[in-house]
Amino acid sequence: MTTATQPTTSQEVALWLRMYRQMVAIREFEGQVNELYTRALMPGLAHLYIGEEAIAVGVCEALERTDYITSTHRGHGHCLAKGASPDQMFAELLGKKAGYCKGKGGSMHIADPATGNLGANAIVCGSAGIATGAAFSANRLGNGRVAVCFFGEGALGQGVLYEEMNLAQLFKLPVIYVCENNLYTEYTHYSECTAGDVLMRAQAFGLEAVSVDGQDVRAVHQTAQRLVDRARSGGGPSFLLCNTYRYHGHHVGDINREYYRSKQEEHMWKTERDPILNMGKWLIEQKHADAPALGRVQQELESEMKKAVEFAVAAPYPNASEVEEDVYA
Amino acid sequence: MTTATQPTTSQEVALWLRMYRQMVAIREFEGQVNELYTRALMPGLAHLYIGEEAIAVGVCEALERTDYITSTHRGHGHCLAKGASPDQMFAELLGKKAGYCKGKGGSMHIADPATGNLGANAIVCGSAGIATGAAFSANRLGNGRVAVCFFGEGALGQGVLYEEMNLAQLFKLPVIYVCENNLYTEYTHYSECTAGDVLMRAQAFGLEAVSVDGQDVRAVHQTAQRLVDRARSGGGPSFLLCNTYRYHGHHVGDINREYYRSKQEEHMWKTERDPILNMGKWLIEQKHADAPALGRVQQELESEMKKAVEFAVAAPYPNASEVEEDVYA
Amino acid sequence: MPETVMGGQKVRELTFAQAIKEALAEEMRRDSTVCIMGEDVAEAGTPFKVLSGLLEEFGKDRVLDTPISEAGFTGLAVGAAMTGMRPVVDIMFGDFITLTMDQMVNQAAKVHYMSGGKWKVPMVMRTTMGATRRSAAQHSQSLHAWYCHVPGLKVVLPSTPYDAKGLLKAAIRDENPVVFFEDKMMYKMKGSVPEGDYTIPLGVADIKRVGEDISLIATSSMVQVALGAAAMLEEIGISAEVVDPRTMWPLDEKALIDSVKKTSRAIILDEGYERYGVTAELASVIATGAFYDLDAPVKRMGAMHVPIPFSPPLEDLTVPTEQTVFEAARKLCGR
Amino acid sequence: MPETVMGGQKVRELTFAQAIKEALAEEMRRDSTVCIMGEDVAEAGTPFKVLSGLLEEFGKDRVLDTPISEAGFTGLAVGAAMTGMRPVVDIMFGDFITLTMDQMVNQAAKVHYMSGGKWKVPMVMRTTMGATRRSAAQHSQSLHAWYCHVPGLKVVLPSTPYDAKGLLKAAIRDENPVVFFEDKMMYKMKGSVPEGDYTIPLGVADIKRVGEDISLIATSSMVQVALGAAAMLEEIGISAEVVDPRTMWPLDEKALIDSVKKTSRAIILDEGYERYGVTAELASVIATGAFYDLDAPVKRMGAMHVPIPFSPPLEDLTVPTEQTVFEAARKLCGR
Ligand SMILES: Cc1ncc(C[n+]2csc(CCOP(=O)(O)OP(=O)(O)O)c2C)c(N)n1
Ligand SMILES: Cc1ncc(C[n+]2csc(CCOP(=O)(O)OP(=O)(O)O)c2C)c(N)n1
Ligand SMILES: [Mg+2]
Ligand SMILES: [Mg+2]
Repeated sequence: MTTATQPTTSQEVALWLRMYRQMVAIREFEGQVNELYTRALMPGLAHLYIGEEAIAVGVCEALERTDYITSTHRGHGHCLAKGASPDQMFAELLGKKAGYCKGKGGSMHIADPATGNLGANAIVCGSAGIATGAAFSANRLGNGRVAVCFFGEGALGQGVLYEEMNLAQLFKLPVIYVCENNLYTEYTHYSECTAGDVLMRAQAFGLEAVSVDGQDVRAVHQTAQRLVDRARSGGGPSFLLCNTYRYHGHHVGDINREYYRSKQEEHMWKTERDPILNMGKWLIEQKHADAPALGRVQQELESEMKKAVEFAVAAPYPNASEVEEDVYA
Repeated sequence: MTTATQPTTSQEVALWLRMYRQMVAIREFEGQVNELYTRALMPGLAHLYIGEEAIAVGVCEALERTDYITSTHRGHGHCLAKGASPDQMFAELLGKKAGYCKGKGGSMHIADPATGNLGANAIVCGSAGIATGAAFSANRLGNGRVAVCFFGEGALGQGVLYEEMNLAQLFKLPVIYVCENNLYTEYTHYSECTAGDVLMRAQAFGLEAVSVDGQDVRAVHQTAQRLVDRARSGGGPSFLLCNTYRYHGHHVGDINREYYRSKQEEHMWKTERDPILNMGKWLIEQKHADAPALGRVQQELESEMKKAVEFAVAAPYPNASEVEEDVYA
Repeated sequence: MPETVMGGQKVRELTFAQAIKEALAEEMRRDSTVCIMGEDVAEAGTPFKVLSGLLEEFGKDRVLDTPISEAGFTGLAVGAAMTGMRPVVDIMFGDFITLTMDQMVNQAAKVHYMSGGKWKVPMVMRTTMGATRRSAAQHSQSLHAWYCHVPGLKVVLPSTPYDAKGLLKAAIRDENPVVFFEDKMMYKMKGSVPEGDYTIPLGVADIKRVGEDISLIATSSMVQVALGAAAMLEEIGISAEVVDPRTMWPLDEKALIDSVKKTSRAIILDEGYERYGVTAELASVIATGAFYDLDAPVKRMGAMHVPIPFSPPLEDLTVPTEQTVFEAARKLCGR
Repeated sequence: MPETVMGGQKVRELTFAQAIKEALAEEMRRDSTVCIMGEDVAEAGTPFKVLSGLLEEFGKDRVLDTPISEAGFTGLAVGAAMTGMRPVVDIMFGDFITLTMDQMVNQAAKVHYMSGGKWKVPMVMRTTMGATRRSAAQHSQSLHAWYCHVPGLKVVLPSTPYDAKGLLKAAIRDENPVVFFEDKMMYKMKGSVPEGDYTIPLGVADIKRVGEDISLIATSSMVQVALGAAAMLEEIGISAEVVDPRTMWPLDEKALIDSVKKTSRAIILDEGYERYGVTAELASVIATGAFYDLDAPVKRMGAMHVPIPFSPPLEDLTVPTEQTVFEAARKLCGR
């Protein structure tokens, strides 16, 4: 990614190590979520981001804290990458009062104004409007912010995406549509749902559209940074297609997957295309880190996540009286 | 259009003369509609097709009677071109029992199973699903039919259009999306509403997409015929962009238009780009007709339309009891 | 505009449309985050010419023509409202709210609650309702009942120019998504409207006419119908009270119930489809709240359960009229 | 599947989900124009596994996976229904009908009327409803009231496997657009279902339990809640009748009114939001139809007027339970 002519700076190294750490954080977080589900401690379901960590991290590292993101049902990675605290996230996942949404939102609706997180959304493509609107505000208020709309490739089926891209381009809004193509929409291969050419779907509305290897965090980051800078400097909306894979089922309960995808396919991605493994290997190769150091990162985060889980498990539920609060502001 | 090497056949000449006649029929029909409005004989409003006749005629002449069309608020031309009778159309416009829809539909909802007309639609882009579904039926039932979806370029703003194109391409359906770009959506220029590239919007979903001079009926017909043949033989959906102009206001009551478009612009289209004038000139040049013959066509149709109006004006309204009929089949 | 003075404020006769525009213009002057977007709202000032002049005063940046993308720009407004703007979206015909249901119901209405009170959505959707315009089934519906059903939304149905101005200003200042339904047939109706600032709180009904024998509880265009029927009833010695809830949610239940407790008879009038609509809720609230005072069942009068027909003689049958309300009231009073 | 014989037909214990699938399979065998489309309906057989096995029997041409385009494939189904097919569309969560409102309301519901009776739309939309699944505000709503409000649509809410099969077959054979709401929490509920063909006419209520003192009029999942409450009430000497309208439109008003005329007290139970919802219509129909027989106001019990919260202890408060219904009934009966 860094071209041969550019010498590596210490900021760059710090960024790479931070991105590595953030990816591990997400993976450890999600590991605990799976545990909570398996141990029947979590109400409902959750959609794990494992395998896709490089996208959230690569993109969010290109953003300021005040910049906006919108997220999806598979949203834990985006939240964490944008700076959310695992304590409050786990508390939310368990429906506890200490959660980001006082337990009212759950896994699919974590939102956090402090980190510019406009909220995860359980309607496929449900936040395209919200992200575009946040970019509209940024533009009108002149506060220099940028909005990123994360969505799975399943959202390409929803017409509202095209309405929003059209509006964003007409109004020259600082919004980046980040499509995470993990090949499946629930239990159906994306090629069954997606005719034509994905990038062209954005280009047709005048957006700059690029695709990137979603398993390579440095590639994601570099491209995202360019599009973010472009948006911030008035260049308008763009579309970033990230090719990726989810290792687990559509949700934690989706265990038997052979009817829609093969174990070999899963194995290949996990062993050959893993964003953390590959980034780790590269860091070691480049001598920016050694294996024990990376191992420590993993251990630290594992124990951090376990503590966060403990906090959440011990935290109290909201009071009954709260059910009717927050309906109206 | 006909290349120099092909000799003109008598069928071709008959087709050209028929298309000329059909365009005149539409214009005379619409002239009467305007009259009815001006004389306060028509309830509500109507959207005139004057200026755009070549599209409905060129496309519908490429269709069989059993093929399907869907139409828009500006739908009289499509109905007529597909074979509707002016009597029943005027009766419908006046809310009379003898109308195509027993007076229940009015100008914006004329429908006629006998001519494959699935109905005009007052929701912008409201019939994209219906047309695609008719193509789906044709495909499943194997009856060889084709469906054409007419819509104004304003419909490009509606996301459902992209959902339907995606579905049509995935299912390889025999449907042709015909976009009539008359430059305005009500009172706003299309460039204010339409980012990017229109043809690419269809190509991005894998459709064959072509544009044609919508004021040249032979060009429209020839291209439409190719796309219809392609659809009928299993080639899948396509998109036909026709560049055109409406001479009148958005509806009959839209008289003062200078705030959104200039008189010069209107004048230019009416004098230089008129589909009937230009086709007439060409027919005379080519010696397929002479001026008096074309004049007779106009006179015949004018008097036919006047008679149809008389029929409709004299026809009775539906009975009060009918208001609750036809809600359920 | 003839002028008088009322409570220190100049009062003019304005049309309903002028009152709406005045409310918007005043709010836009007061608060630079208020903006308007919709189809043909700028140069054209909407097909109903309600917004004419706003573009000239506030410019293209605050009065925005959009593509024909009801879901798209409504969604954009949700996000804009969350992040510092106070957008007002214009949905030309109320029939097109079908296209905005996801943005309004799954997004706008729920953002505040789902985020545990952290994000707010101070936006207004202005749209229209009302039949008898010879516009047929897809341009004549009054679909406000759907939004009334949804927690997180507020729903306003003004019936006079005065109310329209005061309620719209309150709606714009509200911190929640508010849907504001304007009857197309009322745009030219005139009424007294004070100059300058005033708001009408959402959730307070208004007695449009005091009476003793029967309560006509009416929304939007039906308020005028009720007043007309009340005048006819007076001639035969029946004194009708006309109560306008003004906002469907929050709903001033007490005012409705108190009126019926006094009169012991009620007709509910609303231009939406009668079945599973606004009339059902209001009738049910009253049948419960005034249970021991009612002398007859609450009568509901809404739009007939048919798609609105184009043909004028048919269309006129589908909505309550002064005459049909008069007759129903007379019958209910046992005359 | 344990089997018995009932009126000459073999009867098995099937789950609600199996009954739905059986109805679909039988209709698909009977009529080659019946097809199914929706997200993840083919190999996956829906996330609820309701349709598992249909792909194997009927193939990809009749069991179609679609993109995530609720408006798109619903619209496609409208056109297909007009031109010779009988499509059944699957909208995974009832919350997503927000995206289909234009296709269903402005198109499907109106085509027959607007065309003066010339075109028909024989399609079925199957979708889900019901909370308490810890799925939060966008996956827990019961929005059927919206469709009930729309002339031209029929709306079915089955409450048992037996009803589900018979009503779904009737819906598929109906010449009109029918929306069929299945409570997600009932898919695993078992009940007796005859083998082979039978239909239940749309518009006929069913008395699920005969009683004398109070009528519990309940829809969908609330029927089981009502039956549970009725059992509790029996223990304190109150005899409750449980009436299931089964179809919201057409609505069997007579059956509801007759029951309440007999018992003189009524509670309406429905899982949709209580305000401006199904409970309002049914309560209003009864308050009018049984006006002179009611000993107490009709009580409504629906979902609380809040977006459904995720947190289990909060979510459980939002919908009626056997206990809350029991208490309300006891109070209504003055005990
Ligand atoms: C409007 C809507 N339709 C359907 C669903 C059900 N659903 C939830 S996730 C999902 C698949 C999403 O696939 P994709 O967008 O690729 O995201 P991924 O799960 O692969 O990250 C579907 C169909 C939904 N939540 N919203
Ligand atoms: C969903 C919807 N939004 C808005 C309208 C109001 N409207 C009617 S026609 C029209 C403009 C349509 O422009 P275009 O599609 O270009 O067709 P044209 O009138 O130019 O033929 C609009 C906005 C509508 N009928 N339906
Ligand atoms: Mg995916
Ligand atoms: Mg146009």
